[in-house]
Amino acid sequence: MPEITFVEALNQAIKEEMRRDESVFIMGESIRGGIYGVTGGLSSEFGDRVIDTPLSENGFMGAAVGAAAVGMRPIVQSLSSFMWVAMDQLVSQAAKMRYMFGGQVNLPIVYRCGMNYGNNIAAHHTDRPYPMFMNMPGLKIAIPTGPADAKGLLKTAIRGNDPVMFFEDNNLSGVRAEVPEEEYTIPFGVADVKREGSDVTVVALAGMLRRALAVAEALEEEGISVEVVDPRTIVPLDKDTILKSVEKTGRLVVVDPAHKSCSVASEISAMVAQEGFWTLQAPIQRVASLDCHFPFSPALEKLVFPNEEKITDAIYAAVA
Amino acid sequence: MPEITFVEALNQAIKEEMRRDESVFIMGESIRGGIYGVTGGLSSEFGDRVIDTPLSENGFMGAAVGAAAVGMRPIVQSLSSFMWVAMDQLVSQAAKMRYMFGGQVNLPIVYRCGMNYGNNIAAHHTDRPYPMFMNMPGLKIAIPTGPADAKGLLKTAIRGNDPVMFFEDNNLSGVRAEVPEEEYTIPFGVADVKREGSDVTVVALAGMLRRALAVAEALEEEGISVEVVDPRTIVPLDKDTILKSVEKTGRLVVVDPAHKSCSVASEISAMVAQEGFWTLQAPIQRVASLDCHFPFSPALEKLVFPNEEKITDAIYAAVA
Amino acid sequence: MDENKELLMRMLRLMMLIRAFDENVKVMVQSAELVGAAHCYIGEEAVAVGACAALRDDDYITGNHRSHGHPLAKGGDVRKAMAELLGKSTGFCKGKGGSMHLADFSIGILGESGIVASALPVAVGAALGTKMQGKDRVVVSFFGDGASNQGACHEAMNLAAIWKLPVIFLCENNQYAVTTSFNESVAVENISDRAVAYNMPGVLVDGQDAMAMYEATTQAVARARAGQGPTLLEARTYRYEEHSEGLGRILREPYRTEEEIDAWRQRDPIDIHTAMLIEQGIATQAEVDQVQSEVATAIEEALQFARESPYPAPEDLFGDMYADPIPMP
Amino acid sequence: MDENKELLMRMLRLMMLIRAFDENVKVMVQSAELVGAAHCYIGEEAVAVGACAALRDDDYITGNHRSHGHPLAKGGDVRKAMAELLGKSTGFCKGKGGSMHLADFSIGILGESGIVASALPVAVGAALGTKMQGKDRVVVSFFGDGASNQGACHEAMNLAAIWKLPVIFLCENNQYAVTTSFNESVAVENISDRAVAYNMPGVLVDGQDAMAMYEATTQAVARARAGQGPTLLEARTYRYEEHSEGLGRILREPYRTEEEIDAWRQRDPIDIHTAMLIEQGIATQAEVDQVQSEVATAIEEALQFARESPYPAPEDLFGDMYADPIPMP
Ligand SMILES: Cc1ncc(C[n+]2csc(CCOP(=O)(O)OP(=O)(O)O)c2C)c(N)n1
Ligand SMILES: Cc1ncc(C[n+]2csc(CCOP(=O)(O)OP(=O)(O)O)c2C)c(N)n1
Ligand SMILES: [Mg+2]
Ligand SMILES: [Mg+2]
Repeated sequence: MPEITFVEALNQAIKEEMRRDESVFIMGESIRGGIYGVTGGLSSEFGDRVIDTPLSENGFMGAAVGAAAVGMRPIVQSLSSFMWVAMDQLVSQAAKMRYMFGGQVNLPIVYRCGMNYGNNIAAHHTDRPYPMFMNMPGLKIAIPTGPADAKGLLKTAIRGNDPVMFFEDNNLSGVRAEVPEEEYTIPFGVADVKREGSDVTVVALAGMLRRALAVAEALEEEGISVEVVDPRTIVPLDKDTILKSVEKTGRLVVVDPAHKSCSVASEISAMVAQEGFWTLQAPIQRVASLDCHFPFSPALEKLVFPNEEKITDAIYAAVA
Repeated sequence: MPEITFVEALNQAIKEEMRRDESVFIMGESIRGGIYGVTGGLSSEFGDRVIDTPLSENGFMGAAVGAAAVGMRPIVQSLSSFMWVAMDQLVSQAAKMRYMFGGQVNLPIVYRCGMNYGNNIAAHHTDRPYPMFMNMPGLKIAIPTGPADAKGLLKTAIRGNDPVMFFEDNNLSGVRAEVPEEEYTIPFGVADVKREGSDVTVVALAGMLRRALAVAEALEEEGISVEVVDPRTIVPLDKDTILKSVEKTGRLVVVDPAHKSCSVASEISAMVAQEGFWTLQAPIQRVASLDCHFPFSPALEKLVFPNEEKITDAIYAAVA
Repeated sequence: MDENKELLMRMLRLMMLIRAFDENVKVMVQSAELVGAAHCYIGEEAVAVGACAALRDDDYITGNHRSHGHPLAKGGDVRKAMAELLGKSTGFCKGKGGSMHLADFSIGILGESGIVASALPVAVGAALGTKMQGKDRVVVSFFGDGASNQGACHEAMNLAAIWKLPVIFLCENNQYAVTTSFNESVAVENISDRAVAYNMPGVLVDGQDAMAMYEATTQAVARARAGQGPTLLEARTYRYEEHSEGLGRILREPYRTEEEIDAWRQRDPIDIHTAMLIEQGIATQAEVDQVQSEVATAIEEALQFARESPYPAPEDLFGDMYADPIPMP
Repeated sequence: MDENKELLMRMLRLMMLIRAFDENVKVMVQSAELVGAAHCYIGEEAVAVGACAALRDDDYITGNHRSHGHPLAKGGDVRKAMAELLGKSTGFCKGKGGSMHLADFSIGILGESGIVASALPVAVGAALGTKMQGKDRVVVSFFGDGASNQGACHEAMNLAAIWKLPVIFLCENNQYAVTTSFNESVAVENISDRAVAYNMPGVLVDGQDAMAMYEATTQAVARARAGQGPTLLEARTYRYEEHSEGLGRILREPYRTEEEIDAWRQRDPIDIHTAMLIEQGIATQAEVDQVQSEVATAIEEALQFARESPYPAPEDLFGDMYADPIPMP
């Protein structure tokens, strides 16, 4: 299998799906020039199906809903921090429309939301808002943790018939890994046990998965056997795989780069504390970003989000 | 003590604070006419300090930030469902500004967010988004459960120096209860044990508190002693009172009218599963709204949000 | 009947139907048969009817919270509308939408939005989609004077203008947003003046005159179909009722005078259209009365249909959430 | 030195300071001394300097992501600006803001917004607040051509217009939003044409000419102070650099030509101002050179100050989150 980057995997998924289905198109700001990597080379192949928009996120993210409602399959590219501006269209239209109208309409839309953190870009550009969207029914939510997942999940998102918020951790952009050459998709709602282990379950999201795996390797040497679970999608959430893993290990650590309060780490903890309580042998540890904004200063920013040390400490606490 | 309604309590708080401090003003849509009750009679006393705005929530909720930044103390009246339109100003400006600018500016703003549900007003008007705002640092969040709390918390919110999201459960509007005649405020971050009990702790939010109390009364007769805790504010959250109560009872039920995934019920569950694990004798039960939109039909809507039956069942499950 | 007469009589019928529908809504709110919010369109019927008369069946519309009239004008089934209002499973949206969310996608009614101005970007997207598909459908987006002050309105108009999309922005300026006069919330004299900012035609139309609405919309539609882009129509109109039924009771201060309301009632859209039909010899009073009685029957039938229809079953609650279903979390 | 000369020389000095500051930023980004994003203002200096020269010390400004020039033009301390860029505790914002978030509230710099157009409603609110306080301060809000397409821009302008607030909306039309030409994203020829929609003056200004900026802003300020409401100024200008430093490397397709950039360099704002000073006999070349060398020294000092300043301490992380502190959850 060839090794490609996360960005290349996304680019491949979009290209292949645009070739397969004429109703797929992509829009966003300055994407024709390929500013953010992923869309490079698309406009020469797909012409008018690659649309540079004005700075009007609420407008064009809502336009995606309208286009989908009449039979198109829009992909929208943006950053998580720009979703605030478009929140009404995402919530009131994309998330609610199908239900409100009694299922009359399908809205096959993919909102690609880049996430920055850890690169000194300050509070306005470091949002990781998937927990908020998880609190709003109607949106499916995928969070790939590496190139192969990115490609397979994005293809599923594009082919599906519901609005999908697709969160791309930009810390993964340059990460390279093997990706199958043949056509494949990855179903939503199926978690992936990225590493088997028996002492403690670590559920890790987005860029944190790689860190969890690194910690697991290191702790192996200390005799701690860590199972690492990647939910891949949080709506739908594969509760069974998580519960089964905790049943085996009796201990749970959830690693989530979102702010801690009302995070996905909170949700998974709560779910296990309700549905898997009797299998738990220790307190559930959450390792999430502090409930503090991301400061610009390189001296401070690294203190806010989870790192290998914090993950390690949480695992120690869980197996103590 | 005189009995007044929730709406009257809010009106009193605003009036008293506007009298006390000239920099306090209020704005919102059609508030001079007193459309939503609370602001009735304000414009005749306070003239230009009661401002009817155009339908431009992002504009005027952001204008509140600017006005606060130059020394005013705005109160903004709106509904939770209209916050989506203004999300950028709430998040990027109100929540982040102080931190981003190194603490140079105080932003004493109160965003009053009405919440409707259970009154057949359909998906577009039934949001309860405080868990989302809890995931965004920088905003304090109060959720009164009755007239006396409403008045005391709102006065604290107005006098404080940070942006406060003040969620008003409109199901409480006409609820009448005793409110002290003398001046008082209620501090943020201090939960209130609304009822003492020994078998199970029920933490209940917003309009759910009354239902939890009713259930507690009923179960008393069955010999189940229910302690009912009202967090009053969720940012800051009084973890100690909750943890102490669970230490006593060993069992926890959290009742939250927000959607279940990534709710405050999830957060409180996760917090206790992490920090109070060893005191727990049973799975933590969450009673929240289903992860389903609120349908219009009276035949369906009542199935979505928590009711006394669901609370009762959860308590049974907890003490089983 | 010749084509022209047929059109004019259909317009009369639809205006009467919408009027009767909303007169019924008033009664049903008072008797608490209708729960939730209801915003009547009484007085504004010529706007939707005139505009929709200029559309093809496969054209699209979007509406707002005050949208009983829009879907009926577009040809929506009055029985399904009534059933939706009562939350029945036979309604447009199986009871999930209610008064503010009537939609029938099968005939181009892309739905109403309870969030003010929120449907405007959706309308632009429908126009973008239909254009990408190489079709010549157009989209009419109905919105209020209040809605015109939302950022979404600016973004939608600018996008439609730069992409030359087949959208007709139809502002129903009934002069108030709840109690707030548009003169206090819009800086220009006419909302149609704002079209200049988007380099599109802006036309002020008499919203009480269905024929004027029909003609202005016909022109805008021609432009849109020809690929020349959007138009902003401002229909000057008036609502006779309170902002929503029942609101009058909790209003502390009056925001408009009885004289103003009366003056507008003198320019009732149904009266104007009827007078025109009779004066021009197109229809007799008897024919008009006949339409009126047909409409009354249609409303009666719709009411009966709605009342006799079943409520959705509890099992239907989570259905319709997702096209590709998932387990409830 | 007479008052006029003093003003003109200060304008020269500030333009040179901003230019030198951003030339330094380029170098610091290349050497990775400066991390994060940096958007240079090179080529656009006359806009901020001309506009701020028309302001009093107690007037307010708001900026955007491309806001090194705005705070310096308003009188911000270059040492604090440089320290902020390096994330030091002596920076404007104690290192918490960085390049896109310079602010000094003590001299009316209400801060920059990394979210495009997001500062516009804030500016309107500052104007509302200052008006309610009975003061005669004005607010200048700097934003880009791209920002003009955001809904926030529409709402802000309309609010300022109906409330007659003392705001100057200063659109820096450097003709591109990243790679997107404003001709493709704005439907009218000039962004200032949109002022019509808000019943306020819209003025197109030569953004390369500091004096033209100064004069246009002076008029708008007079209007605002007199309680006559807002003005929209469009400064036609150009950025010489890429959208942000380092972006050039990942751009796949060119979006503007070398000739276009060269043509604009021929109209360099510092050259234009210098030529005017010398032609009109206001200053000699030696005086100009003197300013240039003072500026170089100031930048050197600022760099040294910034480099020698300490980073914020880990204990400072959670501070500044709340005015009335709470425990970290
Ligand atoms: C974003 C948003 N803000 C506020 C409301 C509450 N609201 C509903 S209708 C309305 C007035 C709308 O006025 P206009 O657009 O003129 O329509 P009209 O009711 O006059 O037909 C308001 C304020 C809302 N539904 N959505
Ligand atoms: C809401 C939002 N959308 C997108 C971006 C990404 N972005 C940053 S600057 C920029 C271009 C802004 O163009 P303009 O307003 O003309 O300012 P300029 O950079 O030309 O000075 C974009 C798209 C952003 N920061 N905020
Ligand atoms: Mg209106
Ligand atoms: Mg620009």
